Amino acid sequence: MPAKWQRFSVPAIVALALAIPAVVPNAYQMGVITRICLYALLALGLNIVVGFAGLLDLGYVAFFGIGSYVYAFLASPHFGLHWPFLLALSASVVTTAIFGVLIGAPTLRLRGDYLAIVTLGFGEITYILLINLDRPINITGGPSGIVSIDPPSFLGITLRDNWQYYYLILALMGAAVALSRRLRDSRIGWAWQAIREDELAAQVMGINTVAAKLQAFAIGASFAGAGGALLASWQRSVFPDNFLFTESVNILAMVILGGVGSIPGVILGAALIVALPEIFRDFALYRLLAFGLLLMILMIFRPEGLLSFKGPPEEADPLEQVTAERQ
Amino acid sequence: MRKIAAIAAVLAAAWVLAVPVCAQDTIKIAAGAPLTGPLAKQGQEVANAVKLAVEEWNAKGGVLGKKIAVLEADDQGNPQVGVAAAEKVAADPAVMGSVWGITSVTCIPASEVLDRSNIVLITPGCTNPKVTDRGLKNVDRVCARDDFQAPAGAVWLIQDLKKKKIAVFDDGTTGPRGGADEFEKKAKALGATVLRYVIRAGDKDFRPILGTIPKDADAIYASIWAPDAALIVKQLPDVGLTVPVMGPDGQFEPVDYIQASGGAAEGNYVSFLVPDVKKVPAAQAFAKAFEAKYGPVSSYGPLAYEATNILLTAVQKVGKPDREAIRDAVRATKGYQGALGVSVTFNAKGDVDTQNIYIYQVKGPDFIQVKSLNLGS
Amino acid sequence: MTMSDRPLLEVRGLSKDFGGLHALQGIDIDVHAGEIVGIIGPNGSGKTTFFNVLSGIFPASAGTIRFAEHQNITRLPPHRVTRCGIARTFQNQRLFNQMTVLENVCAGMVSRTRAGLLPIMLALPGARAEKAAAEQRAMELLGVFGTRLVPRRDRRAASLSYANRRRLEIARALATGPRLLLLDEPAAGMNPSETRELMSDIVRIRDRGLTIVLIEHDMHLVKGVCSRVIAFDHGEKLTEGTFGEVRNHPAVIEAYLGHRAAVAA
Amino acid sequence: MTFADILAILPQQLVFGITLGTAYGLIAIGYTMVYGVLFMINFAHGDVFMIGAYVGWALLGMLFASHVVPMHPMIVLPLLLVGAMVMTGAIGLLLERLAYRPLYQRGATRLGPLISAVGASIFLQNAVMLIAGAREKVYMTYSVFPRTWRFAVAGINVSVLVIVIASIALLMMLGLHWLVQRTWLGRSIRAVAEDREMAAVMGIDVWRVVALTFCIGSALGGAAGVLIGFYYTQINFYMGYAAGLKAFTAAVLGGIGNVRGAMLGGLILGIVESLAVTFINPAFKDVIAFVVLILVLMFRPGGILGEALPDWKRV
Repeated sequence: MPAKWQRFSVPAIVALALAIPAVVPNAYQMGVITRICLYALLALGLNIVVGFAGLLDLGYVAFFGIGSYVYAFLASPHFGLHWPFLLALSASVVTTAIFGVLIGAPTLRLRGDYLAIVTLGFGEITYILLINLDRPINITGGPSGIVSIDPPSFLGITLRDNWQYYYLILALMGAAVALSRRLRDSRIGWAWQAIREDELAAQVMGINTVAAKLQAFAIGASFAGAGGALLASWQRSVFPDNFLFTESVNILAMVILGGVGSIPGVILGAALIVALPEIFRDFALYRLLAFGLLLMILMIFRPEGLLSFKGPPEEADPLEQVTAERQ
Repeated sequence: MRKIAAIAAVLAAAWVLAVPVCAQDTIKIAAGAPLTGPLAKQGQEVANAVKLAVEEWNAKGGVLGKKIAVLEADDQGNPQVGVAAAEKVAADPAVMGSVWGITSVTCIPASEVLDRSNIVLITPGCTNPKVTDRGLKNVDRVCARDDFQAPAGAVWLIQDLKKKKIAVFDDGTTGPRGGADEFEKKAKALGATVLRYVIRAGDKDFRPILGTIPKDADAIYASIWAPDAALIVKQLPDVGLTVPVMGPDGQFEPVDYIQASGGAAEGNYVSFLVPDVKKVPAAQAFAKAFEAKYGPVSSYGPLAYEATNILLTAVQKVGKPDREAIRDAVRATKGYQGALGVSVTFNAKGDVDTQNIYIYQVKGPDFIQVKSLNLGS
Repeated sequence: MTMSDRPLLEVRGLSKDFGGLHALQGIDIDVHAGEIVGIIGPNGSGKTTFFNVLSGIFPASAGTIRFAEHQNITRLPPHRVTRCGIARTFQNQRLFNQMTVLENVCAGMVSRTRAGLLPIMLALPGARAEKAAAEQRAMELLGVFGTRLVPRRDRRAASLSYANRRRLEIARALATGPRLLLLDEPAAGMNPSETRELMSDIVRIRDRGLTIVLIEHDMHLVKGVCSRVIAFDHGEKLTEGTFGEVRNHPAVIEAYLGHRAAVAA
Repeated sequence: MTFADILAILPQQLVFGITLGTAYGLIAIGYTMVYGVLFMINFAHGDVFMIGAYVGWALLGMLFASHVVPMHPMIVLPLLLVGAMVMTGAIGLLLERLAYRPLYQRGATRLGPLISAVGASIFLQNAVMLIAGAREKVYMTYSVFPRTWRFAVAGINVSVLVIVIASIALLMMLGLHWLVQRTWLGRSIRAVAEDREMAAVMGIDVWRVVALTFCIGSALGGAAGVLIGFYYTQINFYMGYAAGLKAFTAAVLGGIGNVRGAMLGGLILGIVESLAVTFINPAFKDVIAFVVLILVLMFRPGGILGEALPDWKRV
């Protein structure tokens, strides 16, 4: 892309995103697009943990669930609380960030795949607690979940239609993109990426890996918290079954499919993972079969993800070339 | 990379602009159910029963002078998928109503979506009270609710069979948990002792849990699906328990329960929402037609068939493709005489006023109806 | 010796055991500010282990390490050691391969910057200014190697040539703002002309006010830049002195060439 | 329940737990083997196990219908095991060829094969659902192992089937141990696990060894499918997920890459679950199983027996 076009690309994408509800003919497709944005928000959060900091988290859905339930607790007849939308959303974000640290802390010593199984365990634990904490005191509503959750409303406007949710979720997703970029290109992002590339070298470069990992868990979790609050207010009900392990795998697939660590890649991944099953919907029985096959094929032909960036090879001067070959 | 982005953009545009092609001379009925996944079998019976009813209407010339088509909506028993499926249904202007089973957890969010488009949803098998208790105008239910069905089980075990100490199981999902809760409430009111157990759907070895049931328990109420119930009755001998097991409608499955248990289910009880089609003269035609096309009726087929007929009758009564009017006409159904020999009248919430529960006992390869209970108003 | 002459680095009785293996035994070393000290010795003589213990990767089994204003840094974790002012490179290059050249250097600057999560997320002026300053300083450090690294600032580290990766590792270590720089075989794999360039780079870095300890097998380099040489063998310090003294020390010759050669000499 | 009641049922509960744990351990062996060599969580392994169970079910049905073969375990079991192992071994080879090798050869990171394996898992599940139908399949366990084949030792009820499963699990473990430690193939596997490039330099056909590892691991998974099919008596196309999750947990608990660790991890997991059910609350058995895993890993980050991985993989 010529450089002079480059600076128009961001406004162009924003304009396009804003125009979507005017172009898209029906509520179903609007709903799918809104869901893509919601999952992009979640995937951006997981991208911070997996893509930036290189911590393989298979229980990310736990934070999504905690965020949803916190919102549901604070804005539904369940406890008779009806906090304003923004306040309840903030509470979800803060709570999940705290849980991110709580879950991250015991896993800091663990290496890649051990971390994966332990986070997976936390995901399962969260799911089981959501189901079973309806007695002796009814906290979570059990498997029936919490219903009649308040829709978002600001300044006296209550959101009901898919296109309204689309703008709300798009705004938060946009914020997530901006935050991801700022963090990636900051001292914290440098620390995360250094840990991902070589944890020991990162320590020797003076990076406090414990603090950096906890920050990654907290930020990643808080994105999921925001996503959870949005899901609860959009679906107007939450159930433990919203937060199964397969959901974690889906979100991870979004991150990896698009290209680990690449922000546009993650959004593309979310679009594919949400939209593909919808496109295959007409094939009913064969839909999941085709989805699984497609995941495999995509990985075979683009193992680094669709939008992964690989820099050009070094144009070494001849002298260096000889040296390199001698090694 | 740019090429991929371009291809993606073109595909996305094509998908977004692909307005559903709707021939104006059809009316569509959505059949929502888990057509894939663990509950696919029961879900497909719902869809098949809807198709059968629609074919019969079409054979008689359709409705409003138009042919009727069935739009299958697979919710996979998963709330999010259910929402997406419902959105797709709502987006099709030809859809005039839906028959949606069988899991409450998908039915509830799906009904919220359909409500925004005034599409009526009649459920043949979602028994959770919350399905209708939310006061939505578009949700009606042709089957009995968990808070009637499970108490009927308690009445049967405690009053008829004189059981005193009952182990109650659920599998940690919405419907079964709700049923177990209702059973516990009623059983305690009737003076029995209740012990609660939770199994994990997907587990296969329940012996460790069964082993903790006290040996003086004299019955089990298993608010779980047929395959899990079959496992439990097969594993009971391993822990030395011989007590009758009773369960709700989810166990009304000749193959997945009786046959799968290999004889271990003999003598057990199941409550169901549909009377024995063999015993209802009015249902014979349906049972034969269904069996000829899709195999024996084994679960919610009759109620899905009934729901479809109620829906199409309402469409005919309204006389025009007006979703809102059809929704209200369904709710106004009074004294509808369907294929099951029971008259259907919806109350203000959308529940049938006759909360009919039928108790069956396993005898050989079949369920034999041993009692019918009407706990409705 | 007055207080001001106190060594920058003071190692006393440093030992490191791995199970039964004595990788380091009773090492005593002083390094004074402004020195370039070379450590030589055959493979397996404990040189790299010494660096690993110094930089906190392995905890010492016995002994003390004091640094700068006589702080005891013996038990500090690696990142704290670095923050005290000791930076290092690795024998087998441990760059952050998927990060760009500039980002690699910036990663070394993390401990020297302050901005917290919120200021970064809100892009507050303080955080932005700090980041700009960090990047400017990183460019300046790339400039230490003339035009070798500066034009390649946006390349992935993995795509660099061997010599440039060695240079980048030094630049990254400098970014942590050290007073003492530990270089583990900086010339390994370089051709003679690159080694000559490296020697002048090392002297130039010393002239910026740093103290350098380097492990090296290339005697040409050791002779050319080191003001003092320490020889290791079997985890013990054999001797120390000028290059000439150490090279002619019988124990060193024996360690390198074996017993018979030493007798013959 | 009083404490005396609990004590009275405890021995029997432990037996149930050990049996459950043997099942987990059986599946975990295949996981741990593939992981030890390739350093890859083979998410599809649970589904390979499921396919083994289906193959066994289909063969059992055919044997039963043929009326030729007497339904004796000594005849039926070997036939079923061989059939399932051949089939799943072939699937393992295919998986390696299609979903793992191309990715590795194109220089994928460790996450790529993970997603590819998830894709394979979804594909296999749905393929089985389309071929065999969504309904649960019933193993005719009691036609092969009659219900009366059980005995009581000191009040504990044990069935012959359980003894058979445990013995075969033990045999499989010993066989694998022998294979890895004593044979040419085992030495090659260890060499590839240690250092793939060095193994290639030493003249080992690395990809053949990787393929064989996949094949053997999958065949063991298939055998586990048959045995556990008999024990569970009912199978379905999505059973691989829950079983695979537990098996992977068991493998990590015992120390991944370590065959004895997988078996031990399985046993501990099974016993923990049955004790949790007995003493605490059945609803929280999985919570407690995972809490135990997390606690073990916090204090022994390499699992109970320690991981059998080469140094470079541990960093």
